[in-house]
Amino acid sequence: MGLLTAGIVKNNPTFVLVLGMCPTLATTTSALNGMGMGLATLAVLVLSNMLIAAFAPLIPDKVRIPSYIVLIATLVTVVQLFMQAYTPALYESLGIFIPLIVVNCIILGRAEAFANKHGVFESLLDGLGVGLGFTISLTVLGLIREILGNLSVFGVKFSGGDGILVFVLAPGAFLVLGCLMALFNKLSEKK
Amino acid sequence: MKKFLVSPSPHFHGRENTRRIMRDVIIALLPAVAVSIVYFGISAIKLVVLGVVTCVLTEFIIEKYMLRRKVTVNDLSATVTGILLALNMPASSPWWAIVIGSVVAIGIAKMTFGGIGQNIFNPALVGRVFLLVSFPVVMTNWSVPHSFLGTSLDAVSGATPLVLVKEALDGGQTVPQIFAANPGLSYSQLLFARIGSAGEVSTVALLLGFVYLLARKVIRPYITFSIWGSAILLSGILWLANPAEFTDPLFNLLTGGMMLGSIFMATDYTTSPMNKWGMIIFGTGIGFLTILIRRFGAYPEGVSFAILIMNATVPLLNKWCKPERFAKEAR
Amino acid sequence: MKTFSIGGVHPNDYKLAADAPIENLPIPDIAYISMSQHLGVPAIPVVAVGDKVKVGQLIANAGGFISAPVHSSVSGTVKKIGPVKDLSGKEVNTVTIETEGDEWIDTIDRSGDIVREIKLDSKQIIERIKECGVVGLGGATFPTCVKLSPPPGCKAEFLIINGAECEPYLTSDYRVMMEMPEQIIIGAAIMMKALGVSKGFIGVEDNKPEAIEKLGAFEKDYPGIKVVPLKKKYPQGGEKQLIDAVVGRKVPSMGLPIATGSVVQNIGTTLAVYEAVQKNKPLFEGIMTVTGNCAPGQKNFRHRVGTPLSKIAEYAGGIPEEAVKILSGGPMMGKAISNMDAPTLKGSSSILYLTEEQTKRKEETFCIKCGKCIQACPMGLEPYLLNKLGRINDMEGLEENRIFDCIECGCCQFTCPAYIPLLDTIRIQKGRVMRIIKNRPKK
Amino acid sequence: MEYIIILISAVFVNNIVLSQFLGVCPFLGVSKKVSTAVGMSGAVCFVMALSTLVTYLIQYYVLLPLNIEFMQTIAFILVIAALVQMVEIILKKISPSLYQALGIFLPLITTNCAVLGVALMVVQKDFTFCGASHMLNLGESVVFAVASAIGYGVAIILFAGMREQIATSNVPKAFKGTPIALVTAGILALAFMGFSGLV
Amino acid sequence: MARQSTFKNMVATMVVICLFTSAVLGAVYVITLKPIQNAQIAKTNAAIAQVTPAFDNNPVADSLRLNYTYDGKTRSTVAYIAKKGGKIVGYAIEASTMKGFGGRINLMVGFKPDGEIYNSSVISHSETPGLGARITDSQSHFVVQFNGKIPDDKDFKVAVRKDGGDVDAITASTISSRAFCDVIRDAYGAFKSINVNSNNSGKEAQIDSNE
Amino acid sequence: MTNIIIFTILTLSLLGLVLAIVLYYVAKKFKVKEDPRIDIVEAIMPGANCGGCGQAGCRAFAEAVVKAGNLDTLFCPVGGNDVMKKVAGAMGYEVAEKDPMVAVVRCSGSFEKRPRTNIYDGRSSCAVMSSLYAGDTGCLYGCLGQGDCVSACKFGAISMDPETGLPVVDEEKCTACGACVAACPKNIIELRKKGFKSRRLYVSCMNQEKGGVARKSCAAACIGCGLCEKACPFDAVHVNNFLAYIDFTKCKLCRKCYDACPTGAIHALNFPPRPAAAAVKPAASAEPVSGTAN
Ligand SMILES: Cc1cc2nc3c(=O)[nH]c(=O)nc-3n(C[C@H](O)[C@H](O)[C@H](O)COP(=O)(O)O)c2cc1C
Ligand SMILES: Cc1cc2nc3c(=O)[nH]c(=O)nc-3n(C[C@H](O)[C@H](O)[C@H](O)COP(=O)(O)O)c2cc1C
Ligand SMILES: Cc1cc2nc3c(=O)[nH]c(=O)nc-3n(C[C@H](O)[C@H](O)[C@H](O)COP(=O)(O)O)c2cc1C
Ligand SMILES: Cc1cc2nc3c(=O)[nH]c(=O)nc-3n(C[C@H](O)[C@H](O)[C@H](O)CO)c2cc1C
Ligand code: SF4
Ligand code: SF4
Ligand code: SF4
Ligand code: SF4
Ligand code: FES
Repeated sequence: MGLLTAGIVKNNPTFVLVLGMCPTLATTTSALNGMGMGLATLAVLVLSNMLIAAFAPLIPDKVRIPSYIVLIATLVTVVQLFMQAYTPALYESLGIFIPLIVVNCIILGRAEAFANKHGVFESLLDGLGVGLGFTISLTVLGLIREILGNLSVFGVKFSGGDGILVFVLAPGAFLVLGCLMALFNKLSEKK
Repeated sequence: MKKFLVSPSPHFHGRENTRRIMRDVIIALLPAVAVSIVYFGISAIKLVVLGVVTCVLTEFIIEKYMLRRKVTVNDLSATVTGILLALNMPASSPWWAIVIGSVVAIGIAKMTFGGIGQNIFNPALVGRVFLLVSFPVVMTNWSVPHSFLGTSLDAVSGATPLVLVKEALDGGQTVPQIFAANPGLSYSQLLFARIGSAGEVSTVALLLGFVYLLARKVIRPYITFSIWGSAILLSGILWLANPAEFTDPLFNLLTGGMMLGSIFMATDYTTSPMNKWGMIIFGTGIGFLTILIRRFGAYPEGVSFAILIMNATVPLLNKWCKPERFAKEAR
Repeated sequence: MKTFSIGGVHPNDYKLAADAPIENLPIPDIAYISMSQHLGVPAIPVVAVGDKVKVGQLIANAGGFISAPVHSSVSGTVKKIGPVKDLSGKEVNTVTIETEGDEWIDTIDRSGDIVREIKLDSKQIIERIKECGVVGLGGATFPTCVKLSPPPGCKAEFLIINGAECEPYLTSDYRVMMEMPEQIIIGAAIMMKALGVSKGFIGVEDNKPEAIEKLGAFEKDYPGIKVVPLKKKYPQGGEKQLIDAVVGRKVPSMGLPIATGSVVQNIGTTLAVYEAVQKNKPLFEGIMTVTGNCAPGQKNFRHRVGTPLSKIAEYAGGIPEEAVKILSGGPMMGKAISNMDAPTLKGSSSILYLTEEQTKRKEETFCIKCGKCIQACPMGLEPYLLNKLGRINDMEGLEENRIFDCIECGCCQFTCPAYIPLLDTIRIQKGRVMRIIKNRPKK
Repeated sequence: MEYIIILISAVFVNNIVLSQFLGVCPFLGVSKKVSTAVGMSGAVCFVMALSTLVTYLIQYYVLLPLNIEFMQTIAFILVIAALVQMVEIILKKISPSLYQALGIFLPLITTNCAVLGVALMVVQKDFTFCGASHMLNLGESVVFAVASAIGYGVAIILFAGMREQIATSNVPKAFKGTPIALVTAGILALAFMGFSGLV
Repeated sequence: MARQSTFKNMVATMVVICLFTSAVLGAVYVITLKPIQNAQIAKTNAAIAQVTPAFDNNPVADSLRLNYTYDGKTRSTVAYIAKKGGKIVGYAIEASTMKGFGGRINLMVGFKPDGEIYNSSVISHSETPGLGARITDSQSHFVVQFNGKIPDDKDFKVAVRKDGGDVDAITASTISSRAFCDVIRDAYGAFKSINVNSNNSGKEAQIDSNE
Repeated sequence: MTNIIIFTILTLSLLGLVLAIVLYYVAKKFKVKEDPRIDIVEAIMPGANCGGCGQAGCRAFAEAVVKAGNLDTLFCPVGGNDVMKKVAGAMGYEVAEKDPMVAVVRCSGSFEKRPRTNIYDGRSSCAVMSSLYAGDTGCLYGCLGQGDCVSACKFGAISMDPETGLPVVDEEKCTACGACVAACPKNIIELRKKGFKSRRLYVSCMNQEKGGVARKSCAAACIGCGLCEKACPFDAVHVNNFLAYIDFTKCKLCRKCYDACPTGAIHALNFPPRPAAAAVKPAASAEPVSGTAN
C-alpha cells in the first residue's frame, strides 16, 4: 500500500520528480486526453516494471540500459498497436506522444531506480502507484485547463461561451503547471 | 551623550527615488489618458480606473496576505502598469477583460518573479497578450474615436488601420487602392485620432509624453529611437521593393501600438537592457520583429509580441553588452 | 569646457564656507599626534616620554619606503606614547604632548614673505619634501615624495594640480587658492622642477570663478603653468577623472597615473610643498572647514595637527542640535566620526554636520534595473551587478566585472532610486577580490 | 526558399519546446546556466542531425520496403541510443575539452523526446508543418532537424539567461525552482505565439 | 545480482531480448492488423455517413478516383458513393487545403447527386481551439449555412463576405472560414468531374483510403 | 503475414547486432581511463559543497583524496569521523580520529551589558561595519551584531538572538565547518572541542583593553584580573593582553575558573545545574544554552 501511495504523493512524477514533462504539457488540453495519456503510460509502466523485475537478474550490467530500452520500446509499440485498433480516436488525438512514451524518463527511471532491485509484484505495485500518480496529475491538469479554457468538464460544457483560450494553448500548459506546482509546494511545505 | 549616526560614505543621496520616477511616467502618460477620455469618454475613464485599482489591489493583496512581506504599492509601479494596460486595450473592452488582464499582469508576470524590478517580462504586455490570445474577439473590437463633444455616446466599431490594410491585402487589393478607398488612413488622421487602443489614438499626445520623459531624464532615447529606426529601415526596404504590397515606413510608425510601445513599454527599466548597446540591439530587434509580424504573421499588429520576445533576451544582453569602461585593462 | 568623459553626478555643492577667511585655531592644551597620518607603514617615534619638544621638531621617523616622518605641532612635554582612539574608535599609536608655550624650531622661516626663487635642485627638493613629512592632502595621504619620484621606466610629462574640490561643502582648497594663489603657483613650479616637466596644469571647477581668475593672473609670470577651468561635476577631483579631463588620457585599469605621464597633487599638498621647500616648514598644520547647513557658523581654520576634534567643534560654536552625523571630509567620500575626542591629522579637511533629513539612509528597496548607477559611474562599471554578485559572493564574477576599478566615489549609491547601499557591498568585496588577485601566483 | 521556410518555421513558429512540447525535461533541467545551455544546444544539434539522418535512411530503406513501419519506434530509439553512446565515447577520446562542455549532456539526450520526436516527425506522411504537405526529402529532413535543434538552442539559451537572473531575485518561496521556470516558459511561449502564421 | 558482463553474456542477452521482443511485436502486429484496418474503414464510413443521406452499401468499396483541376492545379481525390437500394443517394468527397490558420484542413463534403451540399465534416485540422476550430462544430451556423446550397457562384458564392461572397465568417476567424470555403469549392470542383471520371476503378481507391 | 514476423525478427536482431558491434568497436578504440574511485569517494561525501574542508567542493575533495594517497591533511568537518572512516575504508587509507568540534561565540556584550555609543546606519554587514570603524559600542573587540556569521553558515546553525543582539550557535546543527569563523571580522567565533557530554567552558570575551577601560565599555567583559588563571589547577587558563583564554586541550572541565570569574565572562555550557552557583552568577544563566534540552 505504501508503494502505491508513494507514487501518488511523495514521489509524484509530475510535481515532485518533474519527469515526463512533454506529454504532461502537450496532452492535457482536456481531462480526457490527459487521462488517456496517463493510462497509456500507466500500462507501459506497469508492464515494463514487471518485465524488467523478471528479467533483471539475467541481464548483465553493461547492456542493462539498451535491454531496458528495447523492452520498453516493444511494450510501447504493443500499446500503440492496440490503441490504434481499439481506441482510434484517442490514439489520434495523442499523436506522436504515444511513441514518445519510450523516452519518458519516468519509465526508464522506475526501471533503474526500482524494478531492477525488487520483485515482480512489488514492481507492479510501484508501477501502478507511479502510473496512477502520473495519470492523476495529468487528469487534474487537463481538467483545470479544460475548465478554464473551454468551460467544460470531461468534454461536457457547463456554461456557454468561450473560456480563457490561452489555457488550452501551449502557454497555458506551462502557466497552469507552474502554478499547480507552486500550490503543491506550498501545501507540502505546510505539512 | 547624544548618539550620532555612523555609516560608510556616501552620506548624501540624490533626489531620485522609485516613486518619483514612476510619478514622472504617470505625468508623461497624462496627455494620452486625457486624449482617450476626450475620445472615448466614460469608457476610457472606466478602463483606466479599473486597471489601476485592480493592479494596485492585486499587488497589495499578494504582498500583504500571500507573501506576507512589505507592501510596495506606494512605489506607484503598479499604477503605471494599470494605466498602461488600460491604454493598451480597446476602449470598448468589457470590465472583466481589464480586471483579468490586470490580475495576470501583476499576479503572474510581476509578483511570481518577486515583485518590482525582478520580473522578466513587461507585466502590462503580458496582461495584454494574455487577453489578446484568450479573447481575440473582445480584444479586436475597436471603437471608432469620436469626441464626446459629439452627439452619440454609443461606440461604433471599426477596423484599425493595420487590420484594414492587412485584410484588404489578404483580399487581393494593393496598398494604393486601399489608401484611396479609406480616407481614414490619411496622415492627419493617423497623427491625431485614429482607431486603436484607448491610449494610442493620438500620436501627438504620446510624443508629448516622450519629450517629458526625456527632459526629466527618466528614460534614455536609445531604445525608442532604435525601434523607430529599425522599423523604418525594414518597412522602407520592403516598401521600396514593392509599394503595392507593403505600406510605407511612416504609416508603420504611426499605426498600431508602435508609439505607445516604443515610448512607454519597451523602455520599462526592469524589462529592458541597461547599457547603450544592449538598448540599441533590443530596440532594433523590436522594430524588425514588429514589421515582420505585421506583414508576414497572422496578427495584424506585432509590437506587444516583439517587445515580449525581446524582453526574453534582456538578461543575455545585460550579460554580454557592457557599458563603456573608463579605461582599458593594463597588464 | 573640459570635464571627464563618462559618468558623474551633480550633487548640490553647498559651498557655504567659501567666503570665510582662514582663521588660526588656538593651540590645543594637549596635542595627540598620530603615527599613522599617511598611507603606508606607521611612523616610528624617536622621542621618549618626558622629552621636551618644539614646534616643527621631528618626533617620528618614516617607518618604511611608503611612510612619512611626523613633526610636533606644539611645543611641550611628551606625556605618553601609546594607543589613542582615532575618529573611528580604532586604536593607533600616538605621541601625546602637553603644550607649554609656542616655541618653534629656528630653521623654519616664519616671515610672511613669498619666496619666489627655487634654489634647490630636483633631488634636494624631493629630499626636503620627504624630510618635512609632506603627504597628499587630497584624501589618500600618500607620501608626496614617492609620487614625485616616478618609478624607473615611467616618464612624467605633466604636473596636474587638483583644485577641483568637487565635494560639496569643502572650501579649504578654495580658501587657499584665494588667499595664497602665488604660493600655489610656486609650489607647482617646485614640483615641476622636481619632476623635470615643463607643463603644469591647475584644474579648477567652474563653480570657483574667482579662484580661476586669481590663479590665472600668475599664468604669465610662470610660463608652463596653465589654469584649466573644468565643468562642475562630481568626482572631477578623482585622480583618474582629473587626468582625463585635463589632458584627455585615461589611466589604465590597475595602472598608476604615471602611465599617462601625469602626476596629480592636491592644492593643500602644493601649499605644503611650497612651505617645506621655500620656508623649510614641516607639515604640522592643516586647513580645515567647519560647516554644515545646521552649523552654528561657517568657518575655515588653520589647525595644528593633533588638536582634538571636540575642541575645534567647541571653538566653532559647538555641535548643533540638528546634527545627527558628523563627518570628516565631504558628504560623498568623507568618514563619519564616531569619536569626537580623536585628534586632527595632516589630512583632516573638515568637520561637517549633517541633519537627519540630509543623511539618514532610507530603507532599501528592490533594484528596478534603471541603469542609473551605470550611467553615474565614472569608471564605467555596473554597480548594480557588482552589488548583486557581491551578495552571492561570486568572486570571479566580480573580478570579471572589474570591481577593482571602483574608485569608491559613491556616485552609484548617490543616484540609486531604490536606495540600495551599492558602495557598501562593493567596498567590502573589492577588498576581498584584491586579496585574491594579490595572492595569485604570478606567471 | 523551402529550406528557409523550414528553418523559420522550426526555429520560431513551431518552436520545438515552446509550441511542440518536446524535450521539456532537459529544457527545464539543463537551463540553469547560460554556459551549460550553450553546451546542451550544441550537443542536441549534433545528435539530432545525425540521428535524423540515420533514422530517415532506416525508414525509407528498411522499414518501408519491408512493410514493417510499426517497428519505427523501437528501431529509432535503438539507433538514437547507440548513436548517443557512440558520440559520447568518441568525444571523450578525441576532444576532452568538448566532452567536458557537451559530454555530460549526452546521456540526457537519449531520454530527450525531442530527438526521437523529430525523427518521428520527419517521416510522418502528412507533414503539414511548413505550408507544404509533401513528404520531406533527406536534405529537408536534416535541415528540419538542425532547425529544430536551433529552435531548441534559442529557447534554452534565452531561458537560461532568464533563469540566471531569476536565481538571484527573490521569487516567492513556493515558486522557487521549477514553478517559476514553468511560468517563465509559459510567458515565453505566449510571446512566441506572435510568430504564428509567419510562414 | 546481475550476471557477469562478459562479452558472450552481453551478446547473448541482447540477442535473446531482441528475438523475444520482435517475436512479441510481430505477433501483436499480426493480431491487431485486422482490427486496425477495420477501425480505419469504420472511421471513414462514419465520416461518410455524416455527410450523406442514409445508405446501405459499403461506400469505401464503391469509391471512385477523381482527377480534376482546381485553382489551376491538377488534383486527385476519392469520391465515396453512397447507395440506397442500389440507387445513388449521394457522394462523399474528401478535399483539403493548406490555407488554414494552422495549416492543413481536411474536409469530407457530401453532395446530393444534383450537386447540392448535403453536409460537411472536418476530418482533421489544426486550427486554434475556440477560434478556427469552430469549423468542426457541425451544428453551428457557419457549417449549416452551406447545407442545401449548390456552391456555384450564381446562387451562393462560396467566399466570406469580406471577399464579396455569401458566407458569414466565424467571428475573428476569417482565415479559417476562408480556408473552409476554399475546400468546399475544391470539393465541388471534384464533384463536377465525377461524370468524366466515372469509369475509374474503385478498387484502387480503397487501398488509398486505408492510409 | 509470416513474412512480416520474419522481417521483424531479422531487422531487429540485425539492427541490434550491427549497433552492438559498432559500439563495441568504438568503445574499444576510444577507451579513456578515469579513476573510478573519485566517484566512489564523492558518493560518500555529504554533498554540502560547503568548502569547509578547504577544497572547492565535495567532488574536489574526492579528487584530492584519491590524488593524495592518504588522509593526513584531508578532513571533512561536516561528515566528521564517520564519513572519514568510510572514505578510508573505501580507499584503504588510515584515518586519524579528530575530536568533534563546535563553534562558540566569544562575546557576551548583549544590549544590556554593553551600551551603544552611536548608531550604525550602513548596510547590515559586520564586514562593512568593521572596515568602517570600531563599532557601535565602546568595545572595539566585541561582536558587531550584523550577523555575517549567520549568513555564512550553510547549516542554519547560527541565529541572531534579538534580545541580546548576539549570535547563538545551535550545537545540534553545527558541523564545525568553520565558515562562521572565517566570516567574522572580529574573530569572535572559535571552534572548540565539543567536550565530554558536550560540556564546554570558555571565556566569552575578546576584549584586550585594560580592566577599567574594558569594564567601562561592557559589563560582561573579561578584565584580565587573572583570578581564573590562579584558580585553574591544570594550567589551562592564561591571561594575555588583559584577556583570559582557556586551552581546551588542557581543560578538565572542573569549573574552578568559572567560579572565580568576577564578571561572568567565563561561560559554562551543558553542565548539570548547581543551584547555589547559578544563584550567585546570573551572568552565566544569561548565556544562551542552546541544545541543552536534548
Ligand atoms: C572620488 C574622488 C574624488 C576626489 N576629489 C578630490 C578633490 O575634489 N580634490 C582633491 O584635491 N582631491 C580629490 N581626490 C583625491 C585625488 O584622487 C588625488 O588623490 C589627489 O588629488 C592627489 O593629490 P594628493 O596626493 O596631493 O592628495 C578625490 C579622489 C576620489 C577618488
Ligand atoms: C601601493 C601603491 C603604490 C603607489 N606607487 C606610486 C608610484 O610609484 N608613483 C606615484 O606617482 N604614485 C603611486 N601611488 C599613488 C596612487 O597612484 C595615488 O596617487 C594615491 O593612491 C592617491 O590617490 P587618491 O587620492 O586619488 O586616492 C601608489 C599608491 C599605492 C597604493
Ligand atoms: C492565438 C490565436 C489563434 C488564432 N487562430 C485563428 C484561427 O484558427 N483561425 C482564424 O481564422 N483566425 C485565428 N486567429 C485570428 C487571426 O489572427 C486574425 O485576427 C483573424 O483571422 C482576422 O480577424 P477577423 O476574422 O475578425 O477579421 C487567431 C488569433 C490568435 C490570437
Ligand atoms: C519608463 C518606464 C516605463 C514603464 N513601462 C511599463 C510597462 O510598459 N508596463 C508595466 O507593466 N510597467 C511599466 N513600468 C512600471 C514598472 O517599471 C514595471 O511595472 C516593472 O516592470 C515592475 O517590476 C514602467 C516604468 C518606467 C519607469
Ligand atoms: S563607487 Fe565605484 S562603482 Fe560606484 S560609481 Fe563610484 S566607481 Fe562606480
Ligand atoms: S541605480 Fe539602483 S535601482 Fe537603478 S539599476 Fe542601479 S542599483 Fe538598480
Ligand atoms: S556554526 Fe559555524 S562552524 Fe558551525 S556549521 Fe555553522 S558556520 Fe560551520
Ligand atoms: S560574531 Fe562576528 S560575524 Fe557574527 S555577528 Fe558578531 S561580529 Fe558579526
Ligand atoms: S518527457 Fe520530454 S524530455 Fe522528458
